[in-house]
Amino acid sequence: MQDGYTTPDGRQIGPVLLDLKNITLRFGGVEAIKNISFDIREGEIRAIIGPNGAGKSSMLNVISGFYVPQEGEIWFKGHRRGPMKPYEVARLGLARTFQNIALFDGMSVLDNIMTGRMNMMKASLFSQALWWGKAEREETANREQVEKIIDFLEIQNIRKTPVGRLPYGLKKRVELARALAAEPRILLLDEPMAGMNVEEKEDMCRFILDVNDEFGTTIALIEHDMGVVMDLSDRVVVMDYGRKIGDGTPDEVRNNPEVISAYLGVAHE
Amino acid sequence: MQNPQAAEAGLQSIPALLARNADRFGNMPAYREKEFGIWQSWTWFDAARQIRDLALGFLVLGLRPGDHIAIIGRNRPAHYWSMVAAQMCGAVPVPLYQDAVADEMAYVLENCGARFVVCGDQEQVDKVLEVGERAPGVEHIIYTDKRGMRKYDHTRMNALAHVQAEGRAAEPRLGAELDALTAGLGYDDTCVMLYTSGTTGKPKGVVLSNRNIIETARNTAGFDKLQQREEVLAYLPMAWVGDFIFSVGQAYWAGFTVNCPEGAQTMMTDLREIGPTYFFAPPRVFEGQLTNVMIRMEDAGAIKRWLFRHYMDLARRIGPQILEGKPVGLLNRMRYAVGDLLIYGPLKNTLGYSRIRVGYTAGEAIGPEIFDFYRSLGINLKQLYGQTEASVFITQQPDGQVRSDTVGVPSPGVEVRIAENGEVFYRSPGTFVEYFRNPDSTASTKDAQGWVATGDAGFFEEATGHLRIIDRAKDVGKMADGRMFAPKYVENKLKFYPNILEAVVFGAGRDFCTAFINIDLTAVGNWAERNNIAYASYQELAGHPQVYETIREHVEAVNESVAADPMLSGCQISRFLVLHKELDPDDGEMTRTRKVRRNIIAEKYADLIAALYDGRDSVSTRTEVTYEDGRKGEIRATLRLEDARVIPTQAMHRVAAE
Amino acid sequence: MEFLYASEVLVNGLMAGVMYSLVALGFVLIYKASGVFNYAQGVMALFAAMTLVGIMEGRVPFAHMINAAFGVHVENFGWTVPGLLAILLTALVMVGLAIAIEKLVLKHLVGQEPIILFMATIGLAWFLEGLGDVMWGADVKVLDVGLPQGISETVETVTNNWLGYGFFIDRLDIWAAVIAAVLVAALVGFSQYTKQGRAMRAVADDHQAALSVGISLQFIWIMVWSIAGFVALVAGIMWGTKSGVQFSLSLIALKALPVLMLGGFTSIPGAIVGGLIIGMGEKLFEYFVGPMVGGATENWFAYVLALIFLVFRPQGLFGERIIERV
Amino acid sequence: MFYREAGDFKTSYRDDGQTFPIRLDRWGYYAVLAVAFLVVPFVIDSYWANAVLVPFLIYAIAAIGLNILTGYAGQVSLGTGGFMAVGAYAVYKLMTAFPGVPIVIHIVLAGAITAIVGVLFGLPSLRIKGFYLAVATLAAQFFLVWLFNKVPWFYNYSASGQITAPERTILGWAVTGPATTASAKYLICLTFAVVLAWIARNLTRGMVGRKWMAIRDMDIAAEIIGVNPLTAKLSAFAVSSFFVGIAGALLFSVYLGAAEASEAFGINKSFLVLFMIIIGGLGSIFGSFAGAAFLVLLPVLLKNLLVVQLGWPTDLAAHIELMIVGALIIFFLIVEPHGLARLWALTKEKLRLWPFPH
Repeated sequence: MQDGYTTPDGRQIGPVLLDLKNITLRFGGVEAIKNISFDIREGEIRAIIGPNGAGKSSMLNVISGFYVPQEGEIWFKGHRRGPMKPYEVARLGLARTFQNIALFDGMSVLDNIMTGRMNMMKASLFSQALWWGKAEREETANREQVEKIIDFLEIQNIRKTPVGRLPYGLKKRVELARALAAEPRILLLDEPMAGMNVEEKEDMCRFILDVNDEFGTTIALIEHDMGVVMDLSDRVVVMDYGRKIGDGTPDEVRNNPEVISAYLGVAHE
Repeated sequence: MQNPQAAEAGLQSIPALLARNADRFGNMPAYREKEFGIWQSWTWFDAARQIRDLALGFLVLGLRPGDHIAIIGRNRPAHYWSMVAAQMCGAVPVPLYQDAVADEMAYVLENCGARFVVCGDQEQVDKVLEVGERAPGVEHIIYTDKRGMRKYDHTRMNALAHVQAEGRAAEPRLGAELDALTAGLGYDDTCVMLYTSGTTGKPKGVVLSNRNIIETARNTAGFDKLQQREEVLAYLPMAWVGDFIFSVGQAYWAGFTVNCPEGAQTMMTDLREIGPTYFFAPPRVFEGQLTNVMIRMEDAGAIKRWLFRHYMDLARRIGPQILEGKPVGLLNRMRYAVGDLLIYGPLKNTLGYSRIRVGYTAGEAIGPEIFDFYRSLGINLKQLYGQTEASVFITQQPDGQVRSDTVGVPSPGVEVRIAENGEVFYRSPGTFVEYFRNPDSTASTKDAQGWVATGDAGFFEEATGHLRIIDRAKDVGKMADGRMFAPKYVENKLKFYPNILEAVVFGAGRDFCTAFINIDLTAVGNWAERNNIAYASYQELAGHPQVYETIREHVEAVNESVAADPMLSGCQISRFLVLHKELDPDDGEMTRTRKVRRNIIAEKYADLIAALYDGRDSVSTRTEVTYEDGRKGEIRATLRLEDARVIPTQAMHRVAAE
Repeated sequence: MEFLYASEVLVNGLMAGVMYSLVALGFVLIYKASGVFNYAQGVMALFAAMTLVGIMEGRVPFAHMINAAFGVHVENFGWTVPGLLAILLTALVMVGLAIAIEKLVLKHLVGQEPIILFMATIGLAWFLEGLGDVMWGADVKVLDVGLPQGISETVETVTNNWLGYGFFIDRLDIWAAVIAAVLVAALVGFSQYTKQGRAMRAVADDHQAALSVGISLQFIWIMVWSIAGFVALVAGIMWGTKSGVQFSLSLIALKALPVLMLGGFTSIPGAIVGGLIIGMGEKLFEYFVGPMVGGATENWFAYVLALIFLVFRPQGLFGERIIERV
Repeated sequence: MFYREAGDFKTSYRDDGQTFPIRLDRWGYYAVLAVAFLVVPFVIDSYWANAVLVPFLIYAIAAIGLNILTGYAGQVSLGTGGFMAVGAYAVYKLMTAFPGVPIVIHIVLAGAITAIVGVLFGLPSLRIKGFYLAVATLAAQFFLVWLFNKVPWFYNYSASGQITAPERTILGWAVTGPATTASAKYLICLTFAVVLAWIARNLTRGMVGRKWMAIRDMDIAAEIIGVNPLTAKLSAFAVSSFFVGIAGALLFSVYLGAAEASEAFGINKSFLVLFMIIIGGLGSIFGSFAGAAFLVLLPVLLKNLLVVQLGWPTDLAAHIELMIVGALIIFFLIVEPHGLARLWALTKEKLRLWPFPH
């Protein structure tokens, strides 16, 4: 499967987009990630699962450049990614959501989503100060894009509400919208369904699939509850105590003894 | 040719009107739709452009004159465009109810033999696909909203935008052909076909010609002096004739702007943003808004509540007069002006009615206090009486002669006569051509001279010449002494009381009338809480003496107003009971549209009716009920039967004398 | 010889430094216990000193205002209060102040972001400054609780005999340094070895946990603010005696801020070391660089030093490292 | 109550994004502008100019500046006084060095110079946060004031150590110097205030404003989704200081006419402006005006009450003012951390819902 594969539901998956090689991350003495390698392919939905504290979030933070691993290489679109500041990584086309929602509470839903498009807006400070020419054109143009996403995620009626006032489920959706607004090559979702009730989870699933389907966005997501992920993702990486204990299609993973024991282990705790 | 200037202008079809508007009101707004956070707008010129592209696109897809195009979706400019585009190609648009289930849809699609279906979104497409072989005629599906459509097999499917693009490309090739087709449209060619949601039996396709629509539009637009600058909100089902008249007929005739809300759930906010100048809504909408206002005022502070009460009283006294331009004292006018600043203005504003010049309600009877509430605020709300077969308008109320209990005078160009059995007949330029592929029912409804039976019973008031609708003709009966028995009329009067949810009146062939009452659990429940009356169940609350007391007051009040009307005075309620369970569609006691099934109830509760007439003052009964989950159960109850005071009238004396 | 001058300056700086450490300690305690960064500390010192003078001289509180309001002319009760008693009374006043602050301000700001609390203390500072002036009048007051003043001959002679150069060191400074040192030791001891002290640190580490084991936040806060008030009082006495009781006193006391940034807000040893560094640093800088730039560099040296320092070590000398996560 | 929003709909994002989306507000705003420019100048006298309006406008500018930094970008600064001093001394040096150049240009340049200084002292904000930064900015305050006191070049070696504004004119009207009329002072300040407020509004509703707020609300997340903290924070410092600098320049050249660093631009100036935005409302331009108005009027009122009415001594009134202001700050922080702006917003909401409570 060097240049992609075809999913059971007939979607064509492209070549490797992001390749992580032998990543190791330490905090002081603690090894949060132990020599992990896996890849993410163009257009696929890739899941990283594992019990709490398995190092999933750390992994995501490594990908999004917030943590710099002590060892290992990160290859993006066939080029090795040197040490980068998080915002530089974002500009490469990686957008993400956060496990405990990281929206800007002082701003309206609309403004929050607009922040997602900051890298498409290049008007000079001067132009913005006078609200003249480029600044205004950009504002309108990008607003149009954002409105499409708002429509797509069905959050029209809360457009102007300050995010602080929103219920949890909607916040998650707004955060997804903000990430989508960046038109990312890879969309990183950190526990998109954490703390949601059943309907909310179903909605979120639908949106994730739609995103991947409508925009063909590559998606990497973290979840600790196995059920949701399995019918969502094309390939799954399983982590436990910072190690990779499984990698493959949902079925392969499901039948992987090590994975089962890891999850049973959790069940016993 | 009844409409010379229209004829001369060659305005004999909707497309013709479109052309005229595009050239006369070129850069005036024709359509707006709330989408992506703002009101996307199209001038008449843009609209003409869009529609032409779409029409050409249809031709490209092989649409032929005489074909039917079904349109299923919420009110959107694109959908109105598809209808007009279809007409340009000489085809017939057939708007369908978007909430119709696949089976109903299957019947209609099969019946009209539509080759093309325009669907609003994935949901509708799925329904049409589900219909599949049951409507073999369907060749091609065109959808407006691309969402989720990517995966579908597109051999027989296109996005509306693509169709338009195709059309634009085909302009040089097919432009001339299209112009020819459009020019060929005659005044008596079919304009649109609308299916009446038949309460009984299968829906019937009502064929309306350009003449029907344009004449009606012209007359009624003149009647209310509709201008080009009017704003309407198109939110009622496109399959309903009213929407077609308001949002297409009159809109194209007068050239005003049609605004489409973002969706059902945002309708109220959108209404408020647009602030239409010409507005139609069924009574339940006004009722809902009024209740909402009252509830919200409950939580207001004392001062506000006082202001509200004070000025609403004032409005009730002088508001209507001011609205009708009757003389009102200067002092009162000034007080009203203050009220307008403090209460009426803000109220109208929050309801979105600040700019209304003409508002109509129809469909069912509207409660007098609801009606007066809006009138007293200075909103020119009027009633009309109509039906699909008449292209809506049969009668309507002229400015200055508005009352809650009449439906006005015959609309311009409409003749109305009352048959001896009280049934209302009409004849007008708007009278439909025929029921599609259904000559018998056409014949049974419309006679050779073009008179159409409405199926409603009513009479003209001598004094005012206004028509008053009493009831469905078939429900109007005679009492033992031959006086007219019109249950619906009385039931409606009863139902205007918030405490009364439903009422069923009996009396056909009897010598006095009796009634079943259903209390409104929310209203009465509230009242009970406020007077801290404890109750464990609906049944217990319904049986509560104080409840009976209130209901009896209502009944007697109704009796008074009924008595005021010599023709109907016989229908006063002499005895009544409050039912121990809510009438429920699941038990077959009402239709899904919550119309009471009089006969079924009559036989199901025969024992209660008997008791009402044999003078007992209590009766115990057992009733079978169906729960949400479909299980059947039985409830036992002992009901009290109450007498209500009736006002003696001449009629009664006469009867007594005989 | 040059070296000896320098070291004399150094010793003086050291003395001042001890005072800084003392005041800074006041900050650290409050900060650790209540997460409040108390900008009002400086003004508290001023207020304490004013109150002390007021009590000693038996001034009528709010005399100024009373006179204005009722056209009377009251100034003094006509008695004077001996220093120690006055100090005791003032200490009580400061405790009262602490209680008032807890009841009127802190209690209502629980759970606000630190920066809000910080701004609140700035408001507090203004209020206290105004209150002090209204209560005791804005005139520059002379404070003398009987601390020895003037150049200490002993030191001079001793150093002279040893080094052939007599150090000029103010007795007051020596006293101040000693007292401050003792207090510092006492505070450290208190926070390390007494029950309340441990409770205090428990609160600092984790409010919830502290509450759950039944430590009353109110009590802890009142306590630390009282301690801070007491520290302020001592500082007030020292600086008041030295250079009169006036507004500038609050600015001197404010030096504790950069001290903290240097030492790290959460670290007691940090406060002490930071204090000494700043004390010596600004004296030396003034001594060597001051003349070239027109002097009075003490005004800003401490801040600029702390600023530059922070850029390279944001958490300060002894502060815990900040690990950011998402 | 007075709002009639039915029929007030938006057909373009331009309309939707405008500063006053509601028609009534828009009209109100234009009305205020009209009065301010066309009526006030003809009725204003020197008491109103000097005691109320001119200081109000100047402090409003400073408050907007600080609000951009603190309210929008979340970087607390206690160095406002120092930066105002930079503006003042910059404009003084420019006025005296290039008498030919129009004063307006000098004032703007003074702002620019302050911006540069601001960026310099803003650099630490990249490493330190919250009140660490607040205290760090005190360094700017003390150092700058000290600098202008100690280095004679800044005050052109004048014996008094003061700087005094020479007379400069716009279109023949004196706007600085003793000959300046009340209305001239008022008009130039008003013009600057209006233009700068408009600019501030544009910036804060645009992308740069969003970046500032993102940093304020959640700096780490902001960086991860693509905000470059360096440019975001420094731009905030630059713009903020630009405003503050202009305020300082006007304060000295138009209002005071003569100034001495530690007197006019001491640390209490910093706090005064900080209080203005706390009382007025963090993150609100309207709030900046409201706060400025409040703290400019308060002493005037107290003076009238205590000194003029009750005949109390002035210094006592001043001390009481200190107490009141201090107490007010605490009060607002406890009761309404978003200040007058929020109160205004709530009232407006009530009026829009009238007669309904919600």
